[in-house]
Amino acid sequence: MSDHQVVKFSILVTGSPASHQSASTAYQFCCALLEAGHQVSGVFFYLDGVLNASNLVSPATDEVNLPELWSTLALQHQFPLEVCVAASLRRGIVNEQEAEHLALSSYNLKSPFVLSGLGQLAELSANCDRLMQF
Amino acid sequence: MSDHQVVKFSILVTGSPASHQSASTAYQFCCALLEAGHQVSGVFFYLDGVLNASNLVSPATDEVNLPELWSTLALQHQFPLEVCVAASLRRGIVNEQEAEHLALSSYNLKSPFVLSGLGQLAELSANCDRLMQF
Amino acid sequence: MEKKVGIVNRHLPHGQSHAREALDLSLALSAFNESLSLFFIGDGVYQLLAKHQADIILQKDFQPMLQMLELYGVEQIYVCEESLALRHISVDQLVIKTTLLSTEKINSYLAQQDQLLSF
Amino acid sequence: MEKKVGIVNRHLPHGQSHAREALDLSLALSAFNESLSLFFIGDGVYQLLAKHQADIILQKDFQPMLQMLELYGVEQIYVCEESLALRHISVDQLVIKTTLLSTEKINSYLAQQDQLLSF
Amino acid sequence: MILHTIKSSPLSTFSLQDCLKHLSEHDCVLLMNDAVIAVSASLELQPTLLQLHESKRLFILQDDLQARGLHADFGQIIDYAGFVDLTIKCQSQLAW
Amino acid sequence: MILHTIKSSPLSTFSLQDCLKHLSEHDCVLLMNDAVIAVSASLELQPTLLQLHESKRLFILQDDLQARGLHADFGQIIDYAGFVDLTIKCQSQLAW
Repeated sequence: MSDHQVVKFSILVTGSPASHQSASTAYQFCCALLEAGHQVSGVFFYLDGVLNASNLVSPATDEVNLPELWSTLALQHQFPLEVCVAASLRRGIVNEQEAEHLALSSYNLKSPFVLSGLGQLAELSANCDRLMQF
Repeated sequence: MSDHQVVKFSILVTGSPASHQSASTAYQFCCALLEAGHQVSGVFFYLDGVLNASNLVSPATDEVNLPELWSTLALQHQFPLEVCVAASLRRGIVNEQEAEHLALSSYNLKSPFVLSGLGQLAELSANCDRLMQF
Repeated sequence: MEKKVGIVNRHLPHGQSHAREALDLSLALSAFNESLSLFFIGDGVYQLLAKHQADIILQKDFQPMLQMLELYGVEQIYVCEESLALRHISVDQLVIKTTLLSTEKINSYLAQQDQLLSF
Repeated sequence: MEKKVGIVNRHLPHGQSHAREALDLSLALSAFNESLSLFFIGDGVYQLLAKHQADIILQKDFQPMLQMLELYGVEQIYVCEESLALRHISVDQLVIKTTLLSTEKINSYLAQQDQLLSF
Repeated sequence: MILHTIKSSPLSTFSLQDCLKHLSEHDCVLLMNDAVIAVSASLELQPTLLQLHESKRLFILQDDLQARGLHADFGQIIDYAGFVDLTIKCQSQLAW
Repeated sequence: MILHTIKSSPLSTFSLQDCLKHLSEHDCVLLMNDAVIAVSASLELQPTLLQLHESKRLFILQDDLQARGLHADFGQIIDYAGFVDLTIKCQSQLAW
């Protein structure tokens, strides 16, 4: 694959934004590949990575808000942020529909993150030139 | 200290309930010490341990709901579940007051967990015979 | 042509959630991808050791789900021989049918995959 | 009598949140406990190495907060000599004043604590 | 007398090795969670562990062994009640 | 040709050591996050790393070195743009 060709990346994020650097690294990698003219097919969040999708994450003002950064980047470059629903429910990340279904008092999935099945990861794996895990 | 004396334990939990066994181990340790006639002065949740305090954690029916187990045990034996507020905000765990203060759309701190400062850990450290970290 | 995807399992079960969530992922991917290979290396070989009783430590007993791999048509399951030996585990103690490979052979199979996921 | 509390720092900074959150905890505890000791062992010694620039990797730059330990009256700060040597770090590269100790001496100080917390 | 608790695999992390460096004469070691494999796999650290076992200072949490289908080749196996007693017998705990 | 990425310290975990066991002839290794200390501390693995360096297959993420106030004694230092190029040059990635 030539360096000048546009390459489609799918990204798998497995680390919590507050506890491991790997989520930040994934974000910085996405920024760099977009800057180089390549594309993000989508980002899939699994294991503790699903915690990147919380709209309740509220770091101090001198700290980075990674859920916010992901949202902005995804909206700007029009790629999906897919969050594994099973991994999310175990970790207390729910959308409005799941909250209603499970009779929970509230929900906390940030927009434009969406809850998806692992089938979406299969699709991202099929529709990319490079799959990267962080 | 004799084995027959009542011993007061303070417990520090630093692991996420869905990703590390250590949170379960802390819970099982608490059950065992109570069964042996000892006391829990309180449990303090720090680092990823604050995720034990989410009321949105919804494991499958054949899985353990650790936030629920902590709540039940604490109510039954009347000990506090203190959650570090700074570690919580970074990880998307908020109570009603913080949600209002930060203009967040919802809150997810489970009752009877309470958000506390690290000073509460100092107090638990001072008021116990044994401090255990998991 | 379908991509060859390899899933590398290298963690002990139960202490962390990697083993269990990697199995969920393997089973899910197998429905979409028929060229799936599973690798068990290092501490990952403990996932296959029989007679787990995860419920006593309040963890999900996912070992019965390993049987579903065959049902779902996942046949390329490779286990590192050296990793087993170092851990005093013999092949008849494993709960599913696997292919034992030397580290060298594992590496050449890893090199053949288009994509790798590691847990 | 006030309990002697020791906080053991053994992780690299930035890759995980241990270093940063242990420092928050040390500063907070120092307000309630005047018998606080800090131990830096293993990879924990990297927390004290000068010239961090954590902002470029989107992490909190907590190194300036280390200066507050002195302000808060935390004076028992022990660093493992062997850990420094293995990592080619000399004492003049450290950002705060510490006491260098051999592993053996560290162990005898650890034994004197009533409570230990480890990050 | 410190109770050192180890929770991660000695074949994946240096926790056990680092702990053994910081062991004082009468300290005890408890292997729990993934660390229980230390008494069933081949480790370079085995001679040190055997010495600890001989001085009755090496403990293994039964529930964690059983949960993983493992048997201990040496060390004293204790349940959670024994774990609680051990923490009372020791002065402090250091979690690795 | 696999790009092996290591993120944890070789003095705290076995990730780098395990990775090196599973390296094929033309594979590349990228040290990032806490793993960057591998090129500044004393490691038993150093001879292997030096060999990798000589065959131009050892890379270190600059941002992670700089963030920790470290310098590399050997290895090829790359920024995020170089990281992206490297993933394109290699066929697949294995995260340790």
